[in-house]
Parts: sequence; C-alpha cells; structure tokens
Amino acid sequence: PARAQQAVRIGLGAPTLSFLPIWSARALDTFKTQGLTANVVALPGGDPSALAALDAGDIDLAAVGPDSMLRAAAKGQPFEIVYSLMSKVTLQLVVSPALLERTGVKASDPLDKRLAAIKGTLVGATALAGAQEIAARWLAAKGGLDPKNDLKVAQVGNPTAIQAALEAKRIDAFVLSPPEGYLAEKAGSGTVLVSLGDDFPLLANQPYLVLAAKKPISAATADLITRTAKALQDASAAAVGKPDDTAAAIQKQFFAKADPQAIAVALKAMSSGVAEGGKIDVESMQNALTFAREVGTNFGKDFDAKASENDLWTNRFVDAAKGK
Amino acid sequence: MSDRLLAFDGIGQDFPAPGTKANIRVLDGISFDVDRGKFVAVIGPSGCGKSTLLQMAAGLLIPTRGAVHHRGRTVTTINTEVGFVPQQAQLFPWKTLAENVELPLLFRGVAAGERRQRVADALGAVGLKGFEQHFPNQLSGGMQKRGSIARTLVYRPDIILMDEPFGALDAQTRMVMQSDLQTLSMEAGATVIFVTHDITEAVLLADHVVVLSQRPSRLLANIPIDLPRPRNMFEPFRNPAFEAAYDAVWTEFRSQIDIGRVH
Amino acid sequence: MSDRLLAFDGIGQDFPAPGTKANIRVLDGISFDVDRGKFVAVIGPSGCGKSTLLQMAAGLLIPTRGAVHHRGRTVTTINTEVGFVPQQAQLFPWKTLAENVELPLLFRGVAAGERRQRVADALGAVGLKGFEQHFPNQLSGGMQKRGSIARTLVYRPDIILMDEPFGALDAQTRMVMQSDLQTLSMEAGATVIFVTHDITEAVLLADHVVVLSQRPSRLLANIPIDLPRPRNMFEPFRNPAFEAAYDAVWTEFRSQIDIGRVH
Amino acid sequence: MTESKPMTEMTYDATDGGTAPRRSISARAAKPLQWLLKLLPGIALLLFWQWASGRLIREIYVSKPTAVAARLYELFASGEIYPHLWTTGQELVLGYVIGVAGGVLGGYALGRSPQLARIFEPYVMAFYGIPKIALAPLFIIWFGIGMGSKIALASIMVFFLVFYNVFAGVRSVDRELVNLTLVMGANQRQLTYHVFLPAAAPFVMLGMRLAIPYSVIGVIVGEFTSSAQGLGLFIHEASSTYDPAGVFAGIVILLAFVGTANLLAGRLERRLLRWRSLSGSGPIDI
Amino acid sequence: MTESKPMTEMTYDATDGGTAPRRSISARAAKPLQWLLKLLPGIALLLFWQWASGRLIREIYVSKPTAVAARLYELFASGEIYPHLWTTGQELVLGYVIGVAGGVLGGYALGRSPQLARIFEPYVMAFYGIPKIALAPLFIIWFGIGMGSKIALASIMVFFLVFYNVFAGVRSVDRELVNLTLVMGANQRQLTYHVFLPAAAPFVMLGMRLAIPYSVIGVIVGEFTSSAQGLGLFIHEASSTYDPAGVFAGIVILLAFVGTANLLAGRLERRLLRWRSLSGSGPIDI
Ligand SMILES: Nc1ncnc2c1ncn2[C@@H]1O[C@H](COP(=O)(O)OP(=O)(O)OP(=O)(O)O)[C@@H](O)[C@H]1O
Ligand SMILES: Nc1ncnc2c1ncn2[C@@H]1O[C@H](COP(=O)(O)OP(=O)(O)OP(=O)(O)O)[C@@H](O)[C@H]1O
Ligand SMILES: [Mg+2]
Ligand SMILES: [Mg+2]
Repeated sequence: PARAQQAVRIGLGAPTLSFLPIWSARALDTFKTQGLTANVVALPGGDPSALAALDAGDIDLAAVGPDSMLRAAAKGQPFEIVYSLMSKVTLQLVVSPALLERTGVKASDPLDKRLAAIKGTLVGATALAGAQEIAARWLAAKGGLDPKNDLKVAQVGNPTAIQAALEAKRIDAFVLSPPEGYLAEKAGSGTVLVSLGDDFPLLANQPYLVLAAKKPISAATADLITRTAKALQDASAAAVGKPDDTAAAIQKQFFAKADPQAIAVALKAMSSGVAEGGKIDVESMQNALTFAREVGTNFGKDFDAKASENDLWTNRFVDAAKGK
Repeated sequence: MSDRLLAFDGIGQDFPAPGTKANIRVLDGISFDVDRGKFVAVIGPSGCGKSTLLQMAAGLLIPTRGAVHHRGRTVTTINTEVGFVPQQAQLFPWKTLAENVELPLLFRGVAAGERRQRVADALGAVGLKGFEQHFPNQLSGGMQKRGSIARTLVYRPDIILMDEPFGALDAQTRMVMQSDLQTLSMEAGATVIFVTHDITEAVLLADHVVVLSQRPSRLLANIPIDLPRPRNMFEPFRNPAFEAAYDAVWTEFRSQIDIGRVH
Repeated sequence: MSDRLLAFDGIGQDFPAPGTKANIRVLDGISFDVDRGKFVAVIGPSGCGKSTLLQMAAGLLIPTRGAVHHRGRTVTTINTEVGFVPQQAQLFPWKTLAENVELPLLFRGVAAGERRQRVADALGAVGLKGFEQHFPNQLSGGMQKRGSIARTLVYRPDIILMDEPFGALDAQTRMVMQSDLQTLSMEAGATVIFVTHDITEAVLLADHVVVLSQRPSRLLANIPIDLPRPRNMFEPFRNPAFEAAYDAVWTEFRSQIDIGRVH
Repeated sequence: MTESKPMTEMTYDATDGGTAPRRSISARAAKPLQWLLKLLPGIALLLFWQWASGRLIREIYVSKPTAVAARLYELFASGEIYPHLWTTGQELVLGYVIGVAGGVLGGYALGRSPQLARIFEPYVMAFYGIPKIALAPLFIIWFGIGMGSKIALASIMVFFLVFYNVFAGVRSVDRELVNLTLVMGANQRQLTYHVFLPAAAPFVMLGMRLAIPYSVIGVIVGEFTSSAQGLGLFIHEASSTYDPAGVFAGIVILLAFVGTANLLAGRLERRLLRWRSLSGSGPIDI
Repeated sequence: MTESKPMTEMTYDATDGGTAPRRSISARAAKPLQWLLKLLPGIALLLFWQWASGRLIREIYVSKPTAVAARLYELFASGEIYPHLWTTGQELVLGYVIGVAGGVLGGYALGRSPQLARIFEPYVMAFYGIPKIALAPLFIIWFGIGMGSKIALASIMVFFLVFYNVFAGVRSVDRELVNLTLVMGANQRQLTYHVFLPAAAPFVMLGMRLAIPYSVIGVIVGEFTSSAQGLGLFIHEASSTYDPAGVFAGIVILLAFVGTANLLAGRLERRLLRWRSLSGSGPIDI
C-alpha cells in the first residue's frame, strides 16, 4: 500500500541481542513494508527510564521486562503489554573454570549436580533486583540451596564489564543471555552450565521481554502498534526460517565488530522464543506470574493472568497483525 | 557659615583589639572645620588615626562617636563628591596606567575625545608621560603614587583627600607637584585635606595645620598659616615668615609628644 | 681590599616597554662599592631605578649588563646573606605582626624562648609593643613599614638593604629610628644600603651618598660624608659641618636634574 | 592595606542598608531570625513538594516528603540501612582523603614548576575529560567490584577538582612575597608551609569544598555500575523496584553526608582565612 | 608592587636553574624541543598501550591505538559519526553556555550579597550534592529523551562549578578597591565590569576550565541514560556490540572536544590575565 512512511518510536532498555525481533526487523527492514520507520531510542538507564519515557509520551512502545511493567502497573501506571518480544527466558548461567575445577562439576552433569555447584558463589549481574539476579536466586532455590544466603549477587555493569570481571576472577559466575556464554567459552574464561529456557519448562513458555504501550490506546496508535507487530512477526519468521541469513544481516548492520559466529549461535539459541510471533496466552502469562511468585517478587498487588487480559496484556494487536 | 564645606564634629573611633575583648580607642573627640577652597594639612604620629579620619570624610567608615558633615549633611554613605588618594597607591592592577586614570572620567560619562585629552594632561602633570601602557606592577613605587594622584586630579573633584601624597617622591619632583597642587587649588578653588609627615610641606601648602596627638588621638592644635599666596615651593626658607610658622607647628608637634615613646 | 663587601659593577638594566618592541633603559652603567660596616645612601629621582638596584643586591633580579659582587662572588641567585626591607611593607597578611617578625628566626632555627625575646625586643624598638596580635591589615601604613623593618632587624643580617624605610613615618618617630639604626650599625658592625628621598636623612646617616640621575640612570656622584659618629639625629643643624655636606649633596642632586622635567 | 575597616561592609554592598552601630545591635537580636530565614526556603520547598506530588507530577517519580520521612524512619528502625551506610561512608571518606591528598600534592608540584606544568597539564586535563563510565570494565579489572573501584572513582573525581584549584592557587601566589621569603632564608619546606599554603588557601579550600559533592557523585556512580552493598546500590534498587520513597530517602542520607562535610569545611575555611575576614572581605560561610 | 621583575622567575622556582639572559636565548632555540617534551609522555603512553594490549590485558577491554586510529578513519570516511558529532556538539555547547551564564549570574549575585548567600548557599550545595543519575526518570519526564535532558544535565554540572568559583572569586575581591571605585563615582554596572569581573577573573577562568570536562561528562551521562543519537550513545552501543575500538574512538573524539575548548579557554585566560603574567606570576597556560 502506498502510504507515507510513519515513524514508530521504540525505547530499548539495553541494546542486547535478546530483543531479537527488533534487531532482525531492523536488519531485514520489515518495518518498511509496513510503511514504518523505526526510531530506536536507547535507554540504558534501565526499564524505569524506558517506562518514564513512555509515560512522558517520548516513545510509543517500550521494550522492557514484564516484571518492571507489572510493578509500574501495580503503582497505577496505565501500561499494557502488547507484544511478547521473547517468549522464553534466554538467560544462561556461565561459571568460571576455577569453579568447575573446585566443585568437579561438568556441563554434562545432571541438572541437580550442576545447580548445587553454585553454592557460595559470587554472581555478576548488570543490575540488582533485575531479571538476572532473580534468575540466579531462583536457580539456587531449584538446586536446594538457600536463595538468600547461599550465593551473593553483585552489580557489575554492562556485559563487557561482567565478562571482564569473570576473567579477572572478580566473580565466579554470571547470568546473561547469548552470546555472552558463547563468548566466554570461546575466550576460555567461562562455561555455560545452565540454559534456563532449555532446562526448565516453566521458563520456556513465558513472556521474558515485552513491548508495553501506554493506555488509553487511540485508534491511530492501535494501527501503529498493529503494523509494528506485523513487522516484528515477519522478522521473527525470518529468524526462525532462515537463521543464518538473518544472523548475517544483523551482524553486518549492528554488530559489525562482533564475531559473526557468536551472533549466529545466539540467534539459534533464542529462535524458539520468537516462534509464536509475539503471542501471549493465559498459560504463558500464568507462568510468568508463577515464576515471579517463586522468586519472591512483591508487586504490591496480586495479578491474575486471566482476569488481567485486555487490561494488563492483550493479544489484540498480535492477532490483528496475524490477520493481515 | 556658608563657607564651611566639611566639618569633623567630635569624631571618636574605637577598633577591636585582637586577642582581647576590649577596644582600642584610636580617635578621641576630634573636631575641626574645613572651609571652601582651603588647604588643611593633618600631621600626627604614625598610627594616630590620620588615614582613619580621611576615610570617614570619604564615607568609607562611620565613626564610633561624632560625625562628619559635608555641606551640612552628615556623611553616612560613600561620599562621591570627594576625590580620595589613598596611602597605598591602589591602582587597578588589571588596567594600564592610562586606563586607570581614565576610569573616573568613564564613570562620569565624559566623552572619549575629552577623556583622552584630560588623561594625557593629567599624566603629563605628574611626569608620567610615556608610561601610559605600563601596568601598575611595571611602575616604581613613586610612579604608582603619582598615578594615583593623577587619577584623582583628572576629574577635578571639589574636595580632594590626600593621604601622604608626596611621601614617596624625591625632593625635586615633590616641589614641582606641590607647586602644581597650589596652582590647581588657587585656580579651580579646590578644597584639599592632606595628611603628611613633612612639617615643611604642611606649612608650605596649608592654610591650617591640624596637629594630632598620640593614640588615643586628640586635637593638639589647629594652627592657621598666614603666608601670602602663591608661595614659592622651591625656596621656602627665603621667606622669613615661613620660619616662624614652621617653628610654631614644630613646637606644637614636638612639645606634646613624648620623645622617648618608641623606647 | 678585604673591606669591600658589596660591589655594583657596571650595572645596566633594560625593561620591555609595553606597546612597543623596544626596551626602556633604566640603569646605565652604575658602579660603586660598599665597604664593611658602612652606611651608603642612594638618592635619585622617582623611577630612576633605586629599588631595582636593591633587588639586584638581594639576587632577585639579574642585571641585563654588569654584575653585583658580594664578598667577591657574583650574585646569581637569591642572596640570603642580606636583609631586605622592601618599599611596600610586604608583611604576610595571614600572619599576625608577631608571627611576621618571628618568621626569619623560625627559618634560622632559633629556639622558641629566644625567638619570643627577640621578637618582643624588635617590636619594642620600632614602637609596636601592644600590636603583636594585630594582622597587617589592622595596622596603619607607617606601622606596617615599621613591622617590616623589625622583621629584618630581628635576625641581624650582615648587610641590610632598606628601600625608603622611614618615608612613611612622622618626624619624631623617624628621628628615633634613625638614631637606633646608627647605634645598631655601630655596635653590630652592620652594613646598610638605604634608599631615601630625604637628603637630610641621607647626609645624617650615610658614610657615602650615591646620587643617581634621571632615567636612563647614571651615577652622578658618590659623595663621602665625613661627619664624626655618633651623630645627633635630633638636632642635625647644630653641626656646622652638616650644612656643608648637605649643600654638597643638594648641589649635586639639583644641578644635574632638569627642574622642568615634570612639565 | 589599612584603608578598609570592618564597617565598610555596610557601604560595600549596595543592597545592604543601615549604619554600622545599628547593625551590630540588630545582628545579635536577629540570630534566631537569621535561622528562620535560612530555613524558610527549605520549608517552602518541602511544602511545595508535598503539594505538587500527585498533583503536578506522579508520586511514582518524586515520592513526597511525608512518605520519604516514613521510609527513613523505617530504614533506620529496621537497621536495614546501616550496612549500606557503613560501606558508602567508608568509600566516601577514603575516596575524598586520597583524592584531596593527591590533588594537593600534584597541584602543588605542577604549580611550583612551570616546566612540569607545561608538559603534564594537558594530559591531566585529557584524563579528566575521559568519561569514566565508559571505562567501567577497566575499573573492574583493576579495582575489582568491591570498595576499591568506588574509592578509585571518587578519588579521581576529587583529585581533578583539588588538583586544578591548588594548581591555580599556587600560581596566583605573589612572587614578590615568595622572593622576600627566600631572601629571609626559608628552605623549600618552610616556603611551602608559611607562604604557598596560606596564600593559596582560598583556592585550596574552594577545591576541597567543590570536591565534597563530587566524591558523593563518584561513589554513587561507582555503586550504580558495580557493587554488592552501599547507598548507591540501595538507591538503584529502590528505583528499579519502583520505590520512589526509598530513592529519595537515600538521597536525603547522601545530602546529610554532604551537608555535614560542608559544615566542617566551612569551619576550617573560616579558621584558615580569618585574616581575610578582618579586612572586611569575608570567607565563604556556610 | 614593583619589587618583582620578569627575571625573578628564575629565582622563584627552586628546581629551575640558569641565568635569565642565557635562558631567553635557549628559550628560542628550544621551541621545537619544548613541543617534543610535551608530546613525549603522550607518545610513551601510546606505545605502552599498543604493547600492553593483548599482552597485559585483553584487546576487547582496551583495544589498541592502531585499531582505534583505523576505526576513527572509518567513522569519518563513512560519515557514520557526523550525526552523532553534531548532536553531541550542540548539547555540549548549549549546556556549557547555559551553565556558565547561570553560574556567573548566580555566583555574582550571591557573592555580592552576604545576606542572600547566608540563606541560599546551603541549598545550592545541597542540590549540587544530589546524585543526578539517581533521578534519571525524573529528567526524562521533565526534559524528554531528546537533547533537552542532556543539555539540562550538562548545564547543571557546569553551573555548580562556575557558580562556586565565581562566588568565591567575588568574595575575594579587595574591598578597599571596591570602596575606592565607589568614591570615584562608579555605579553598580560599572563596578561589576571594571572591578569585580577583572578581580575575580582568576577564579572565573578556573571555574570555566573545570567546567569543560564536566560538560562532557554531563552530556555523556545523559546520553548513557537515554538517547537516540550522540557520541555517548555511540560509545555505549560500541561497548555493547563488542567494538572496543569504537569505544576508544568515541573517547578520542570527546578528548578532542575537551582539548580544543581547553585551548580556547587558555587563550582567553592568558589574555584576560595578561597583567598578572607581567609581574611574573603567570596564568595557567595550556
Ligand atoms: N581594622 C582594624 N582593626 C584594629 N585596629 C585598626 C584597624 N584599622 C586601623 N586600626 C588602628 O587604627 C590606628 C590608626 O590607623 P591609621 O591608618 O588611621 O593611622 P595613620 O595615622 O594613618 O598612621 P600612618 O601615619 O602610619 O599611616 C592604628 O593604630 C591601627 O592599628
Ligand atoms: N616589570 C617592569 N617592566 C617595565 N618596566 C619596569 C618594570 N619594573 C620596573 N620598571 C621600570 O623601571 C624603572 C625603575 O623602577 P624602580 O622601582 O627601580 O624605581 P625607583 O628608583 O625605586 O623609584 P621610586 O623612588 O619611585 O620607588 C621605572 O621607570 C619602572 O617603570
Ligand atoms: Mg595612614
Ligand atoms: Mg622604589
């Protein structure tokens, strides 16, 4: 359709590969076919900054973790999840060779044994109280450890800083999304011990990164979101269908200085999370809430997966996009 | 008394004495008048409060007791009708000599052309031609003091307060400048109060010599000098009346001050 | 000549003239000697380079041409064997008067008890007893200058350089301090070079009076004063030889200097 | 130097009326009034904050004074804040002290030697201009994720401010006075102690004051980047868990640090620069 | 004031030998040598960096000079960097100018009025001490995610430094000179222009210099918090897309900004403070 190009402003908490649909949509330029140009705003200040920008109307969509979104919603902020960018937890637990040596654990060991190895470790995360810390503590609990006292979590900065910390033996482990695990293995400074989304069914089906919009959503905005959703779906399909080409495109345009292999590996590891084309259902939402409860997140309010449909989250736009 | 321009009326001044809670009494009931167009010289021992008196006339200091009246009004704030040549030259170090001297004219809104002319004249009169572009720290002590005098004379204030204006000058230069000052006063009718340590200078220039005592300072004498004008600054001792006047002041100054003080 | 302590040898000094590329010649071939234990007075018109000469003797300025020799060695760096009383008093504003005067003793490692005693003596000698705790900005101009003199005399340097030391003092105080200086020099054998504008003072105190000319400054005369010591500072004119010596200097000073200079 | 007397203060400031004797009387009576005047803007600010919160701006962004006070009470009552306080306090003090010491030494050395200054000053400025947050990985490798990296960051921030102030201060010292002191027989140590330090004191004190808030900023930035404990971490956590009262409670505690340090610096300054106040131009008083 | 002459520079600095005339000759011959000396530490640093990269520390953390140079060339050749440069340049200039203007005005007002200073100075210090990064969401709400929030952050940083320097500078002005000027008939505007500004110039210039790197830090911190374009974003992206050469290339560009501004400030300073150099105590030269 011959429409004038319209801009959609998307705020991104961190420019990491986990926001795979956004990267591939930009790399393959599926926005263009929807008559859109994507203005991606980096908000490294974290999810609260991204949501503040959404609240202020500086961006149309904020790419954030669902728990930040829910916390804000619990405080009365009028946000709604309109798209699930990543429907599985992509985080991986990467540990230092020293730890493996000390505990005698190998990556091929059964899950219980692997989890037990993290007792007494210092784990690095980009932000405390964020997804990574929560995941680390949850893992400890799953391994039969005391999540509060059996491991320590330190805030270390961006992924490069965390890699540096692991290599300098300042930390014993970290929890990050691909390709950090691959990079650590390649540098010989770490080993992927647990891939959360693959090792736990609960984590394989829940919104891990979402697009949030501010309510009330006008008709024009609804159209914008729908077209964005369509662009993301097309890109996701490409990522699943032609992973190597997509990875190459992403690498060339956005990660030019990174190892192409790393991008390809990361994309393959995460592609199962984008297979659903952004769809959220009651079950996956329930999984997210269950996970939040298990890790002791206190939203200050009880959410119900079913009842909050079309209030906190919606499939309207995903469905509408699919129908196009 | 329409002629009374400035009146010091029972001036007293106390300063806090460091280390103690008490005050030092510096000036103790000083009263004298200055008539229009007259020269008044103030002499007194070092540290007796002469500079303090001048500052009061300029409104820079409010006396603890008594008051200074200027044309009948009590001086309670900066007195912009006087010209003040402070004891230290106090030129603006960030301005060249010419800019320093030009400043009061600038403040008074004098036009640029006239400013230039008057600055050149004033600098010429104090023998500083050729040093226009020097900064104060490139001038000798005596040159700085002369610059300071030029800066005040250039705007021809009604009353000129001078704190030891010629103390740092050699005998020759000093005579020329004394003579100039007399001419200025006679022609422009300027009133001058000046502090000096040189009794010859006081007698030569002044219509009245005010003699102050040791701290706490009282007025020892206010001696009229009735020598005819213009007086010859270059050969004072030729005038027999001068010797008499000199002796009068000297006797007053010396008699009441304890010679052995500094020992 | 084992008696020659300090020698100025063909001193020339140029200063950059602001605004032009050229230099101003200030001193032009000044040579004179100062013998041990002698008083040398330097007189000359304002701005002729007297302070500049003293600075050279203190090693604060290296002459453009010629050199200063101290005990036969050329002065090329700070000369810590002299005491220097600068033209502006230059007390340390952040130290009280007593601390200021104590400082050179501290530098020399004098013990605390002796320090206290000598500071008290020095302050007494210049009539500043009771002002120990005052900061310099709480003192009058003359008191600051006296403090500066005390700060130099307190450590009894061999050679004392004084730049117009008594210019800001009243006649009485000045006489007492002149007399003290003479006593000090006679008793301790101190050598003194001092700049003054007062010819009477020069003749009264000095063994030699060095007369400098207008800028560019040459040595006009180096006049020996052969009055017997101790001389009476309080009644100089009683001594008939004094008048003759005074006239000799005055003639020299006056004859060669263009009276009309400042006009 | 004797031209100005205390009372000229009155004439010096055009916006300031009244004669001197009257003023000194009113000054005594007005002590509590002074305090009231000082507190007034603060109270007004708090009231405005309380009012505006929820009206002009969502409470989630700015919290409100009552909530902050409650949170503060809670934090101290539960003892939750003490470990953070302790960590951050140590980091602040160490960072500040190291930075000031380095800055004074470096600034003094370069200030005294024009040769060295000509060579090294541009480099100091360049290092100063590097955005330290861009170098987080290096800091972690070199200083670890414990107190080391925060102390390093804070002391670097402090160093630069103090360095430049001392440098400028030393260079502004009157050379004539220095020369005179040398003629009097001072050695380098005595020259430093009796002349350079007191003469440069206004600049040095200014640098030390400017550095107070920057040591806080350095520590907080450091803790935001990497840490396991500390007020910065506490604030960061509060901000990412949507606890605005916690954020502002943390800031209030930091401000208490800054205020106390500033008060102490003000005392020190008034003491060191007492001689200046006597001639009328007073030091900065807090 | 006439005690010191240019050549006393020689005696003033103990570590500095040689007599004056000799020195002035050698000074002319040594111009290129001076430059060499200046560049030497930088070259040594670069060589060490090149050598250490990959040996002492992994290249991914520190890159290396040759790679950075290549990346710089690439960035300018492809034109990729220009939009970032343009954005950040605007933010820097605006933030700096606004901050300096505010700081000079505020510092002057409070410096002139002891009354106001007593009341407001503590508040200024308090605001200054608030860690701005803790308020990132607030900045976004108030100033948006565009240039506004970066300009605000930079100008706040600059404001405080300039404010305090001007404040201290104005307070250090000799009151006798002020009084004398008033007696001469100056009005407030003339007093400001002819006395306060020149007398406080050493402090003002110091503040302006200190503020240069802080404007950069302010902008970069702002861009690290939120942005769509700018060098800060570029650096942040480079660091998260495994491009260390890009990170350091960005830093080099920032340093070029700082260096240029510092050079200009040095010129200005030498001009304004020319009178000081004549008496021997020279201004800071770059
Ligand atoms: N701020 C101050 N605090 C305490 N005492 C002061 C202060 N200012 C001046 N004094 C004292 O006031 C007295 C008179 O000072 P003033 O400068 O008027 O003397 P003077 O007559 O001008 O002396 P001189 O001839 O030496 O210049 C001195 O004893 C001085 O110590
Ligand atoms: N830094 C400088 N730059 C240029 N000229 C200078 C500098 N310093 C001094 N002069 C010049 O040197 C000359 C002599 O100065 P000096 O201070 O020695 O004079 P003086 O004989 O002590 O005069 P006075 O009796 O007035 O104190 C003056 O003409 C002065 O202008
Ligand atoms: Mg006086
Ligand atoms: Mg002189």
